[in-house]
Order: sequence, then C-alpha cells, then structure tokens
Amino acid sequence: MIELVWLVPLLPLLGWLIIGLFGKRLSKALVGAIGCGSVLGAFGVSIAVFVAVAGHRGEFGSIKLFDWIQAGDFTASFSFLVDPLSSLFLLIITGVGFLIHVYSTGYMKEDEGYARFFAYLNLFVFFMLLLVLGDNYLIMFVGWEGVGLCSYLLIGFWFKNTDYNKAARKAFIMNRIGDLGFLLGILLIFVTFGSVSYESVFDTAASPGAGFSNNAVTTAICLLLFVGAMGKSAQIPLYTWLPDAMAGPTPVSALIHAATMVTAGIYMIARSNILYTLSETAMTVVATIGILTALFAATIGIFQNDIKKVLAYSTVSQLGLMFLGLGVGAYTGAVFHVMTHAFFKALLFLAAGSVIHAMHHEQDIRRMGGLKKYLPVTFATFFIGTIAISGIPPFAGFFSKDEILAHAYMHNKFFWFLGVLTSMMTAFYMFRLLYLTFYGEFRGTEEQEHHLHESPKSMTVPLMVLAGLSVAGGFLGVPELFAHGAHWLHGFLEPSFERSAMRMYTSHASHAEEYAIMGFAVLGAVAMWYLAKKHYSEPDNVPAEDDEEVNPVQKVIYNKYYVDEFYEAVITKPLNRISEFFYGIVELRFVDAIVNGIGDTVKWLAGIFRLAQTGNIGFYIFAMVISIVVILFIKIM
Amino acid sequence: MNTIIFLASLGGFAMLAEIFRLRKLIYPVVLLGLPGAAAVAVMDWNGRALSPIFNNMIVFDHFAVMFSVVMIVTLALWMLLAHRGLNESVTVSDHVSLAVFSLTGGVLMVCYANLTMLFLGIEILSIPVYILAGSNKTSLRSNESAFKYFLMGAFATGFLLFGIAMVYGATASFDLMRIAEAVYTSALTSKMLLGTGIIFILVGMAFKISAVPFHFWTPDVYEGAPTAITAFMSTIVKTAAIAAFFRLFAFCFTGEAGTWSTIIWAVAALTLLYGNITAVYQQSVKRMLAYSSISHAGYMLLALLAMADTSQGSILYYTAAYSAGSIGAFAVLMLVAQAKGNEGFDAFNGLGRSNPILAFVMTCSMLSLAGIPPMAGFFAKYYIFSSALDSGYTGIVIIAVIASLVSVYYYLRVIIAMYFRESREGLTIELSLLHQVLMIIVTALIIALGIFPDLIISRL
Amino acid sequence: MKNMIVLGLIAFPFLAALLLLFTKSEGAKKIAFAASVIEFALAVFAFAQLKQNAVHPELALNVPWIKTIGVNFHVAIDGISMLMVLLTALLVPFIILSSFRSNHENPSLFYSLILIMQMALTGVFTAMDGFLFYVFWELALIPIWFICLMWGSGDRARITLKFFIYTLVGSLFMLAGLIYLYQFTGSGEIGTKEFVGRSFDIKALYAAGASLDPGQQGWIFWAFFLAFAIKMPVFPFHTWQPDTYVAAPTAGTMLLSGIMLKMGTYGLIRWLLPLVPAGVHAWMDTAIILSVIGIVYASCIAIVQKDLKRLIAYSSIAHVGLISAGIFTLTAEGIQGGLMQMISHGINVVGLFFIAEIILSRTSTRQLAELGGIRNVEPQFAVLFLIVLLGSVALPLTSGFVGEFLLINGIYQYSTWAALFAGLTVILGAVYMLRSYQRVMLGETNSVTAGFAPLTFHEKAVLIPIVILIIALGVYPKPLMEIAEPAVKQIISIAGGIK
Amino acid sequence: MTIYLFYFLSFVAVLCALLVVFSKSPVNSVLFLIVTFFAIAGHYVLLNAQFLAAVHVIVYAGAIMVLFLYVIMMLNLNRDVEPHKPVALRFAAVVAGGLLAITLIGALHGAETLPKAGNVQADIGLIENLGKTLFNDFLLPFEISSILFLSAMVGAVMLGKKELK
Amino acid sequence: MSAIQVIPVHYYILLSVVLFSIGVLGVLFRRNAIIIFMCIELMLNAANLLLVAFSSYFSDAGGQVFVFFIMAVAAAEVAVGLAILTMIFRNTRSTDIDFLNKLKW
Repeated sequence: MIELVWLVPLLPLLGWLIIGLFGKRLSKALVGAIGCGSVLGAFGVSIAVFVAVAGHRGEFGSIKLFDWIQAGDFTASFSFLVDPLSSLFLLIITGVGFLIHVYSTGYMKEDEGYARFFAYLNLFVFFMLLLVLGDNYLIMFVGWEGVGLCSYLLIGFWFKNTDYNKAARKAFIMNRIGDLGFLLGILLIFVTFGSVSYESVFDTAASPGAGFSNNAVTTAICLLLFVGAMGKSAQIPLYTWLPDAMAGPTPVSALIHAATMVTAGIYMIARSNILYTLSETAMTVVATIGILTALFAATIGIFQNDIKKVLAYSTVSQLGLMFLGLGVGAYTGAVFHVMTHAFFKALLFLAAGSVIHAMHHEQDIRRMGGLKKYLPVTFATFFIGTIAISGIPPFAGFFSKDEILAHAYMHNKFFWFLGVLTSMMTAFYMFRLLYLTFYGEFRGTEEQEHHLHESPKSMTVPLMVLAGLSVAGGFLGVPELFAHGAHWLHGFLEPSFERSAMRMYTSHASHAEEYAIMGFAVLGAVAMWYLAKKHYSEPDNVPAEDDEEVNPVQKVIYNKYYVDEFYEAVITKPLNRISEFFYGIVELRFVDAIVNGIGDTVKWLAGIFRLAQTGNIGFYIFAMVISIVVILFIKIM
Repeated sequence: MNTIIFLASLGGFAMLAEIFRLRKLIYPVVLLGLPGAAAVAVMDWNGRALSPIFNNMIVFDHFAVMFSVVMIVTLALWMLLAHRGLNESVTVSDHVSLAVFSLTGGVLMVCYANLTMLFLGIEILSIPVYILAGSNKTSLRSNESAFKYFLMGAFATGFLLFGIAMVYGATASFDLMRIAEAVYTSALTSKMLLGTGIIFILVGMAFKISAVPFHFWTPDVYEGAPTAITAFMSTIVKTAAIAAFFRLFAFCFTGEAGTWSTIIWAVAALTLLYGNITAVYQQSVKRMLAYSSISHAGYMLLALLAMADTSQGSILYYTAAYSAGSIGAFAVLMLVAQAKGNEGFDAFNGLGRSNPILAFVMTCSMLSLAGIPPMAGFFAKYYIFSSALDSGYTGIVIIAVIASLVSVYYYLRVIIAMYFRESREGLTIELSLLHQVLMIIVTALIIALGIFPDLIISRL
Repeated sequence: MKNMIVLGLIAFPFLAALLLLFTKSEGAKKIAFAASVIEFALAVFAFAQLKQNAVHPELALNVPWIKTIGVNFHVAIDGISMLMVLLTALLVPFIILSSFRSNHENPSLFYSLILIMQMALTGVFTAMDGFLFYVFWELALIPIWFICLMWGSGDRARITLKFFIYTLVGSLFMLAGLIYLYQFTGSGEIGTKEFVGRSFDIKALYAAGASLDPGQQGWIFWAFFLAFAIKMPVFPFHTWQPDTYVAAPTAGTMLLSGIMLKMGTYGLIRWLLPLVPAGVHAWMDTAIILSVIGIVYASCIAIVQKDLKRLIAYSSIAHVGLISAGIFTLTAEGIQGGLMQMISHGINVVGLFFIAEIILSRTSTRQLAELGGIRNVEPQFAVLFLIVLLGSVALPLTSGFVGEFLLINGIYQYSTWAALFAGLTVILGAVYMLRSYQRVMLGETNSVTAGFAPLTFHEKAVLIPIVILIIALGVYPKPLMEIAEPAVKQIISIAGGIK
Repeated sequence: MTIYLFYFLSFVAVLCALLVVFSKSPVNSVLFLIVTFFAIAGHYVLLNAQFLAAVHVIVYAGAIMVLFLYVIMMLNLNRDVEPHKPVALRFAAVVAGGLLAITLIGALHGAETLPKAGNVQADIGLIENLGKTLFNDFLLPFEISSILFLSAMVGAVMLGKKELK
Repeated sequence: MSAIQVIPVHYYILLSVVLFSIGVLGVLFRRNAIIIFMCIELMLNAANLLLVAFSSYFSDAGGQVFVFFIMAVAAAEVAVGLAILTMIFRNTRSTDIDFLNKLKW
C-alpha cells in the first residue's frame, strides 16, 4: 500500500494545476469540488497508508521517485519516507485540510478570488505533504519553503490591501531567516554525515562510538535546525509574523497558521529526535525557548482584542509548549499535542471565522458579545474548543498537555511551573474570549446585529466534526497511569523514536506525583475559567478602547511589548540605512567615483598635455634640444 | 634592386608624361604599375640580393621585400584614396611622381646596407613629402604644415648626420655589416663616440617616426597638410622610418643595446602615454589621428626594444595593419570632411545612418587601430606585446596596455558620433567606383589580416 | 562529420547574420528567429550526441590556424561547454522573440548583431585554445556594444563607453596573462626530436601554468580574475553594470545578463581554476571574500533601488557573486551548482528583464513608486512574474534553488562564515524581490497601470516557456547535471580540490 | 705651423658662426656664413681634402649661399628691423645651446685619448681617389641621388610656380 | 703632411661640436626662417667637418664621399626649403616663424 504514497501529494498538486490553469473558466462549485475532492482523495490514500503502517505488518520504508540533485558527493533523491510519524502527519494534514477546504467553500463563497484561493490551498497541502513525506532533509526543505510561499500567498490573498501585503512579506522574510538557519543546518549535516537522508544520518549519528553524543557539531546542527523551526513555528525571536499573518482569510489561519504549517518545526525536531537526544545543550535551548515563548505569548494573549490575534498568540503559546515537550524529550507528547492542537485550534479558528463571517468581517471582540443566541452551533463548537485548549479533561487538550507537563516536571521543575502558569493563562484568555464574544450584550452596530446569522452547513459541519475530534482525540494517548497500553499513540510512534528511546534516561514519576500534576493543571484551568467568567460577564469589564488610558503594564502588553517596534528600530531601519549608505556613499561616491575619476583624470591630463603643443616651432625645437641634452646628460651620468 | 629601378621609372614616367601630353595616362599607368612593382619586389624573395649587393650598399632580404611590398600596396591604396584630388588636379604629374619618388626613398630605407643609403633614402622619402604637405599652396595651414615639417625635418637631419659622422668616427665605416662587426667586437676608436653617435641617430630616427619628445611636428603637420597627404605621411613614411630604425638598431647596433635600449624604453613609454592621452582631448578627427599616429610609434618601438626573434615579424605586421587601418580612416575622413567642410568629430554625426558603408569602414578602421579582435590591429598589438614580454619588458607592456585602453576612448568616440549622435543634414556622400574598391579592399585587408595573420608573420 | 557540429554551431549564426545584413529584409526578425531556433535544434542535437558518447564526451574540431605562434582553431564541446552552448542557443530565440514588439529601427542590423553575438558567445564557450578564446571573448563585446549604443536609451554614449573600456581593461589583463603563460609552453631545443613548439592549446597552457612557481601563478591568477571579475561582475568591479543594463535596450540587457555574464563564470571554471592551481589556492580566499561582499552589498543596494531594471541589475550582481564564490570553493558541488545557477540565472534574468520591458512598454515607467496594482488588471502576467521571481529567490522546485543550494553547499564546505554571509542572499533576495513585486503588481491600481494591456501572443510565447523551464529544471535538473559531471570532475582533478 | 693655422681657422669659423647668429641684418648673416664656410674649406685643405674643399666652396659659398642671398633680395628682407625673440627666450636659447655643447663634450669625454694618426695616405682627397671611390663603392648612391634631385626639382617648381587658377 | 698627423683628432671633434652647437643655438635664437635655414646649414657643415677629419684620420675616402652626398642633399633641401619659404612669403608677407602658429593643441 505504501508504494502508492506518492498519490497523496500528487492529488492536491493536480488539484492545484487544474484549478490554477483553468480555474477562471470553471464554476465555483466545480472548483470547490476539485479542491475538496483532491484533498479528500489524498485523505483516503493517507488512511490506507496509515492503516498499512499501523497494521500488523508495520509496513514502512522509503519510496524513491527519482534522483533530484546530484553533484560531487552530494545526492538528494526525490523519495518519500513512510513511517508512523509521517503517516500520522499525513492524516492530520489531509484530514484537517479536507475539513478546512469544505469550510472554505462556504466561507469564501462571495470572494472573487475563489478559484485562486483553492489553488493556493491545494498547493499548500501539496507542499505540506512533501514536507512531512520527504525521506531526506532537502525534500523537507522543499516542502518547508513551499509552505512558506503558500503562506505568503494566502496572507496576502487580498492583495489590494497594502497592510496585508506587508504582513505577507514579513511572514515570508522572517521565515526565510529561519530557513537560512535550516539550510545551514542541512549543510552541516551533509558535511558531517556525508548525506542528508534521514536513514543514513540517524544511523551514523546513533551508532555507538561515533562520538556524536554531546558533541559540538551535533549541537550546532540541532541549533541551526532549530533556527529554522523558530521561523516556521513562530518561536522567540521570530514569532512576530504569526499574529500579523492573521491578515489572511480565516480558513488559512486555521489550516496554515494553526493546524499544520506552524507545526512543521515540531515535526522537524521530532523527525531529528536522535540528533537532539544526543545534544543536551540543544535540548535545553529548545525547551527554554519553547517555554519562554509559551509564557510570553500567553501574556500578550490576555490583552488582545482581535479575536484572531488572541487565537494567534494562543497558537504561538501552544507551539511553545510543544517545543517544551520536545526539549524535555516528550517527543510523543509533542506530536500528540500537535495533533490535538490541530483539532481544537482549527476548530477555534473556524469558529472564529464563522463569527467573523456573521459579523461581516468585524474581528474586534469589543464590538461583539451575546452572540450565543445568534450562532448556536458556532458557540457550541467554540466552547468545546475552549475547554479542549484549556486542558480540562477529558477533552483532547488535557491529555496531550498533561503528557508534556509531566515530562517537564521530571526534567525540570521550573519548566513545569512555567508550563502550568502558561496553561492557566491560556485558560484565562480563552475563556475571556469566549465570554466577551458570546455572552453579554451585543456591542456592535445595529446593522451588524441585523445581519447576524448562523453560517451555512458547509461551514458548520466541519466545525462539528472538529469539535468531535477535539473531544475524542485525546483518547489516542491516555496516560499509562490509567491503563497499561492505553497510550496507543506511544506504541504507534515508537519506531520513529526508538533510537532516542534507547538513549533517553526515562524516569517515571510516581503515580502520586502524576495525579498531583494532573490535578494541579486541571484545578488551575478551572480556576481561570471561573475567574474569566466572573470578570468578563460584567459589561463594565469590556476591554478599553485603544484611545483610553490604561495602566502602563497593560499598555505595554497590549502593544505586544513593542517587539515589532523594537525589530523595526534594530533591524529594518538599520538595514535600510545601511543599504542607502552602500548605494549613496559607497557605490556612487566611492567605488563608481574611483572608476569615473580615472577617466576624468585622463581627460584632465589630456587637457594639460595638449598645451605642450603650442604651435610655435621655436618651442618645439627648444623642447627637442632640451630632451637631447637630458638624454646626453643621463648618458654621462 | 629591380623594385627601385621599377619605381624610379614609374616616377620618371609620371614626371615626364605631362610633357608628352599623356597626362591622362599617368594615373592609370602608375596605379597599375604599383602592383607590378610589388610583384617585382616579391620576385626578389629568393633573389641574388639576399646578401648585400653594390658594394654592400643595399640588401634585398626578406625583411626588405616584405616591407617594400607593404609600402607599395599602401601606396596603391593611397592612389585610390586620393584619386579624385589627383585626377582633378593640374598637378597630377607632380603629385604622382613625388609620391612615387617618395616611395622609392621608402624602399631604400628598408633595404639599405650602408649609412649612405639610409641617409639618401630618408631624404628621398622626406623631401617630396615636405613639398606634398604644402601642395595646397593657397592654404595657410598647408603652408605652415609644410614649413614646420621641412624646418624641423632639416633640423633633425642635422642630428642624424652628426650622429652618422660620430659613428663613422668610431667604426671607420658606413657599412652596416662592418659597423655591426666593430660594435660587436668592440673594435672601436672610441666607445664614447659610438654611444653619442647612436644617440644622435636615434634622435633623428625618433623624429621620423614621431616619437615623443621629438614628435612636436606631427600633430601640426598632419592637421595642416591635405588629408590625402596626411594619410601618406602616417602610413608610408612611418612604415619606412620604423623599418629603417629597426634595421639599423636591431641588426647593426645590437652590441650597443645597453646604450640605447633604456632611451628607447623611456621614449616608447612617453610616446605611448603622451600620444594616447593627448588624443583624448582632440575635437578634430584629423588631429586625433595625428596623435594616434604618435602613439602607434610607441607600440612599434616596443618591438624594437624587445629585439626578440619575433620582433621583425611583429613590426612588419604592425605596420601593415596600421597602414590598412589608417588608410581606411583617412579615406573616410577625407570624404566626410569634403562633404561637411569640417574635420571635427561632429562631422561624423549621423554617418551611420546616412552612409552606412563609410561608417562601417570607419568602424573597422577604428576598431583595428584600437586593437579589438578580430581586426588586424588586435593581432598587431598582441604580437608586439608578446615579443616585448618574451624579452622580459613587463613594465613597458603594462604601460602600453594602459595606453591602449585610453586609446579605445577616442577611437570609439568616432564610432559613437557616427551611430549615436544625430545630424541635422542627412548628407549622402556619393562614392566613386575607385573609392568603393578602396573601401572594400581596406575592410577586407583589416579583417583578413586579423583573421589570418599567418599570411604576413610567417614570412619573417 | 560529427565534429563539424561544433563548427556548425559557431558558423551558423554568423552566416545567418550575414544573410540578414545583405538581404535587408523587412521580415528580419522572423528570419532571425527562425535561425535562432535552428541553432537551438543544432544545440539539442549536439546535446544528444554528447550523451551518447559518454565515454568520450567531447565533440571537437582542431585545425591549425596561426601556425607561426602555435594557435589552433580548436573548438570542442564537453559537458561544461555543452551547458553553456545550450543556454546560449536557448536564450537567443527568447531574446529575439521578446523584441518583436519593439520595432527597432534598422531591424536587419539589430538582429544580425544579436546573431553575431551568439556566434561569439558560442565561440567563447567552445574554444579550447587560449588565443581563440580571447578573440571570441573580445568579439562578443563589439556587437553588444553596438546594440547598446544604437538602440539603447538615456546617456548611453557615456555609459557604453565606460562599459566597453572597463571590460576591455580586464580583457587586456587576461591577454597579458595568456601571453605570459604562452612563453612557458613548448619544450626542448629547436631542431631536436624532443622539441615541442609553443602553443596556445588549453592543455599546453594548463601545463605551463602548473609549471610556474606559486608567486607567478598568483600574478596570472589576478590577470585572469580581473577579466572575469569585471565581466561577471564581482564587487568592486561592477559599477559599469547597472548603468549599462539600464541604458541598453532590453534585448541587449538580456544578452548581457543572460549570457554574456556567463562568459566570466565560465571563464573561471574553464580557464582560471585549472590554469594556475597554486595561484587559485593562494588567492581563493580573497576571491571568495570579494564575491561574498558583493552578494551582501548588491543585495542591500537592490533593496533601495527605485528603478525596476536597476534593481534587477543589482540582483544580478548578487547572484553572480554567489556563483563566483561557489566556483572558487573548488568543490564539485560548488562548480556544478555554479553551472546550474548560470543556466537558471540566465533563464530567470531574461524573464525578469522581459517583464520590466513589458511594464515599461505599457506604462512608460519603471519607477516602482509610480506603479502598482497591475495584478488587478492582468492577473496572468502577475502569476508569470511571480514564478520568475520565485525562481530568482531560489524557491525549491524552481531552477534557482538547485544551483543556489549547491553553491551554498560548496561555500559551506569551504567556510561556515562565508556560507552564512552568502546565505544572506536567501533573506535579502526575498526582501528586495518581494518589495518590488508588491510595489509593481499588488495594491490598488492607479492611473498609470489602469490601462495595462493584456499580454500579447509573443510575450506569452516568451514568458510561458521560461516559466515552464524554471519549474522543469527545478524539479528535474538531472540531465544537465549529469552531462557536466565528468568535465567538472576533470577540472577539479587538475585544479586540486580543497580537501 | 699647421697647428697655428688650425687655431686661426677654427677661431674664424667659430667667430663668424657666432656672428651669423647674432648679427642683425640677414645679409650680414649670409656674409658671415660664407666666411665660416671658407674657414671650413681651409680645414679641409689642411686635412688633405683638397678636392672636397674646392667643391665645398663652389657648392656652399657659390651655390647655396647665393641662393640664400637671392631669396633675401627677392623677398626684400634686407632690413635690420627683424623682430627679436623676447630676452628670456633668447637667454633660454643660449642656455640650451650651451648646455648642448657642454653635454655633448661631456658625452664625448674620452675621445681625447684617441691616438694621433700614424701614417696616413696623403692622396685620398685627390680627384682620382675620390672618383674611384665614388664611382666604384658609392656608385649606387650616386645614381640614386638623381632621384633626390628630380624630386627636389619637381617640388621646387611645383611650389614656386603660380597657381593657374 | 696632413694636419691630422699634427693635430689630435679630438680637436676636430671639439670644433665640430662647437660649430654644431652654434648652429643649434642659431635655430633657437632667431625668428627669421632664412637665418634658421642658414644655421641648419651650419649644423650640416659641422657634421661635414667631422666626417672629413675622420676620413683623413682613417685614410678612408668614404668619409669624404659621404660629404659629397651631404652637400648634394643640402643643396636640394635648400632649394625646396626656400621654395616653401617663398610660397609662405607670398601668402603672409613674412618669414617670421613666430607667426606660423595657426596649428596647435
């Protein structure tokens, strides 16, 4: 079965080609059908592949399509690796992707760029699949850059708006900064291991006595790769693009900037787990950056008023948690969280999209309120999503987050503490969002109120499916604590992490500790729920307008700690100034001036020299005689 | 030897024909006679004159034959170039005979084996040119040109003669072989005498090839003389002079190279820099070509300086390429100046559109003079540089390279004027048949010599 | 007979040019286009022939030319040459086609100059004799100079003069180097059996170069490097380039940037690396540093450019800096990447300049500030532009990526820091390219761009194949990489790798 | 005796040469030059070049100088009012000429060590000997010089005659 | 008895040099073209004197024969030169070389 895995990326690619080339001439319905159908087909094949992988025979391996780049010692073939990790991601991407496609047929119905939108989405799915399917780092890089491109295209989907274009550009360029790190990482891998294919790299790295354990090179590789992950998965310091990326249509935010693309960094590290396992430094860095990002983004999330921005910071924060998981060796947990996060975050975004759709593209929660009665399905699903993300059992978020926090606890108590703090903040701002949006009185214009309506089926059905998944998805990874072998995912992913598992010192916490950890987290979440409910049910506590005075701390946080401004001042402006300097001074006044100066000097000399030609014979002969005298004089000397 | 007789007779015919009312015949006979002269010269290729004849007066070795052929062909082309002026003039007899006599002098200068012959050759070459430069009698510029040329030429001759006298004092002979032997074996009455004599001869020769600082006459004379005569001066006179220079110094004064090579080095460097740089400023194409002619003397001196095995071949090729390019350039210049009444760069404006053929020939000539492949001028420069580098003269080659870069500027200026600048009056210049023939031959020569340099260099 | 292919490749454009000149036909552009297509077919035929002869991968012709000084008309096509010839033969039809709309005055001259240029370029890429190489090298300068001078715009007299003299400066240094090397060719006493005459043959020159002591090799290195560095151009020898690109007519700019620039990079591979290995080893650091500085410097300057064509010109400097840095690493990856990038850059930059031309011809401006919103009017054009642009920023699965990746790979093997700075092109390239794309294509339509006419058939006929090539070569570069590999290995074995 | 004659002739030659340069009237210059030529002819006689001395007098004093005089008369240049160069230039001219003489003498330093001539053939300057040399060894230049005269003749006529138009 | 046996040859060299230099001096000193021609003749005569001196010194008739040729050439040159001068005089009414500077730079 897995030999057919090439169909998975191929179908969206074909979808893209057909829609891209003929989209204008096809009806919207047909475009939607092709767009969704191709992903659905891919989903079908993915299921088959997944089943084959998960089945008893445990089929996995590498499928080579063709040689791609070969030069000197460097070889990279276009081949796909099917293993539990990639098959799981296939499923997430095509599954969630399909739902979002379906959702989009409703959400984008009125848009003139309908066909273009689906073409981009299909292209994105193709690249995302390539990213996870590649059997070497270079193919991953292909997908990596490809999704970046699609992200750029989709953020700037409404290209008439200059701000959106700027956001798109920012996303692309920040990603490229990360990509450079990734690229250098790949090159270091090649230089070190003589190959970029996972199989041989990991085998070499893992082989005992090869000396890659806690070796500076390994650390360097890991850190360089992590730079790439920082860019793609929006970690400090390369996270600022993600909130801005909300300029794109909401399904895009759901698919790319929540469920799939941004988790590519996690996939990469999970894929390279052995390398990270070998380098404690790298692990620590990953964990530290992860938890810091999580905490940092969570604080910002508390004070945001744009429904999508809140979700965006929440995404950044959740991604940080996943990195924490990776950093503390909870590879399965991180991947698990990727999956559950894909469910509930996609759900949240889509539900938010539904709200925005109903509100005629109003995104400010200060203009919402009391939407529960107008948008019952949306509310219900959003509610589920909120509970799930807050980590309240038995919803999906609880299990995955718990696994990460448990590992963090074993690893470093302080990380755990911060993790719990983050988790609590998450619960707080999510419920804040929920209450501000759906409870209380409607605060928008009358016209908006007049038009409020529940979204069409094409949008609500995916919401319901995702809600279902958010509820049930967690049961794939029930902690061992409750039943032996309950953690199905752990068993399933084992082959992908077995190299790491062999060298990871795993100390299990006692049952009591585990219960305590769980209880602590759940208690915190529920407390926050209560707090948010209490605070934001009051109409007076609706957040202040932008021009109102607020206390300084709140202002700093509301303005995202002025990080964008800081980057502007430290990077963008100096770059422009250096460029101007290069062009205005170095290029024109110096390099080119020297070249021109040589020419001008010759002309100037010509003007001087010609004066010797006075036209006077007396002078000519005089000059000749003097020349002869000089020659004779030199001869005598 | 036969060549000299043939040419002298041709000149004599041109002189006398008028008396017998055969004026109409002068031009065609001489024009057709010149290829005959070239053929006669070629027949001497392996003739009895390979070693000196007439009591060691002249020698018709390969060097002499090839340079003679180059000059004779150049004169034939020159006849085509000047055909209108010659045929319309009542003085056709004078002009043609003087030109042919001058050529005879040139041939003498490439085949002499005795300083007497060198001296006579120089004078026979120069005196007709003094006259021709002033042949536009009513033009003050032409007068001035003739006068300057004559006066300074005579002055330089004084130095040459004094030098010859000193060399005679040192070696007791005018015979090149005997001098060479004496120089080589140091069988001299006085080394000082020889050295100073060589310097004086060098001054006289440097004057003839217009090397800095003995070049002062060149721009003024070239500018003032009728354009056709300028073409004559810058090709045949220069070829003869450099060949004579080379024969004397490379064959005869070799043993004293220590005395003169430094001087030539300095002279060549000055010539290259001064000629090329000053040309940049010029507003008149004719005067620019004069400076360019100065600078080309510098390149030729490089080959003399090198004294490598390839030097002869390189000078020969250089003169051939340079003559072809110059004839082309002067031909176009003459036609354009006649039509526009002005010799400035702006006279060439718009020529690319109004007269593509002339513009093309001019382009080839300019590129050739600038030394851009595949034109002949490129290989010429290449071969010279190669000879010089072969002998270890890296420094001067670098100067020459820089100088030729400068030269590109002013040569291209002409091309830019032709193809880029617009001209208000779209003057069409009618080309006579002979001019067309000239244009074709010159272009073919420039390109063919450039592509097949073996045609010439393998001969020496 | 098969060896006559090489001659055919060189001679055919020239004959076609002569025909054009003398027919003065009104349909000059069509004849020229047909000729260039035939030439392309010839090149493809040669490619096929070469592939079959994997053991002896050379189509060669060697006849004496200037016997006196040991110059032969030695032209040959090995893998490296093949790629370059193919690139030339591929781009010229596009270039000719792209100028169909321009209605140049005196078309027969215009197109014959292009074809003569093609002859010279093909000659440069196939010459295996130093002298011949130099002659073709210079010969290529004349037609392009005339094209720029006669059909260019702006202050072109001054600019093209600077261009001509500047490039000639380098060439003459190279000539000096060639002559110097030439003196060390040949061996044995004249007249004896062991006597071998001096020669400009590439093998003889290689041997002569290797026999020099490292100091001398260093001088030779600079003599050649200057020529190539100016031609490419590498910082700080680049200042002729932006002005010239802007002043030249678009066909000229395409020739300059698409093909002529590759003369320099090709020269590095064929003539510099194997010629003076010790010199290269002594100076490669400097060369790489200059190239890398050029990458960052030109990228930065491109960011603040206001004129689209000038922006592309600076981007070209940045790209070529990467190529040159990669080649100088003496790694197979670097050189193969360089070759790949030459092809890719050639295709890309032709596309970019054509796009600039399309915009200029419709809006009469290239100022970024005045444009905007073209995408609203002409979405198809926007897509084509975007793909070319992505090729230029080396997005994977475009041809640009293969080359750029291998180049950075090679540079990385040489030095991590160099790779880091060279890699900045990944970021800065995106910055200036996206900036220009946004300014030109996105945003609201304004009065300048409102009447943007749809692409004509000819324009599509150029852009679409270019776009297809960009993607196709990015996905499946193997045939090109394969054919160059043996030749590259040979070059490296002569030059000596860094390991 | 000979040496005194030599000194005398040399003194006359140099003095008159200087007077050629410094005298105001062109005619005076011509006359001084003729005297110089005679002095030089005297040297020739001393050097046993009797025939040459005769020819010298005939050609130079007789032909060339007459030609000069003729032209001066014809152009009516015999006035004392010839404008002089500025003093500075004249001074520079004297300096340059002096420098030339000095450096030239310096360059020829060492020639005074030349031995005196031993037995010399006294008769080489006689007509017979010169004639033999001229018509044997120097036959070709002798013939060739005819071309020179022809061209000079043609040229002088061409320049001298009035324009027909 | 030839003077050359009594008088050292370098006396003649000195004399020639002095005469030659006076000729050069005259060329530089004067403005009148005719005088300048005459000074050039003086230079030639200096060369002649040197040749004759050496001719006697070497007992070689060649030197004297050479002087014949110089005389011949000098005569021809003077003829041509004076022709040019008369031509100029016809146009400018002057033989002052300082007026002949239309061609310059």
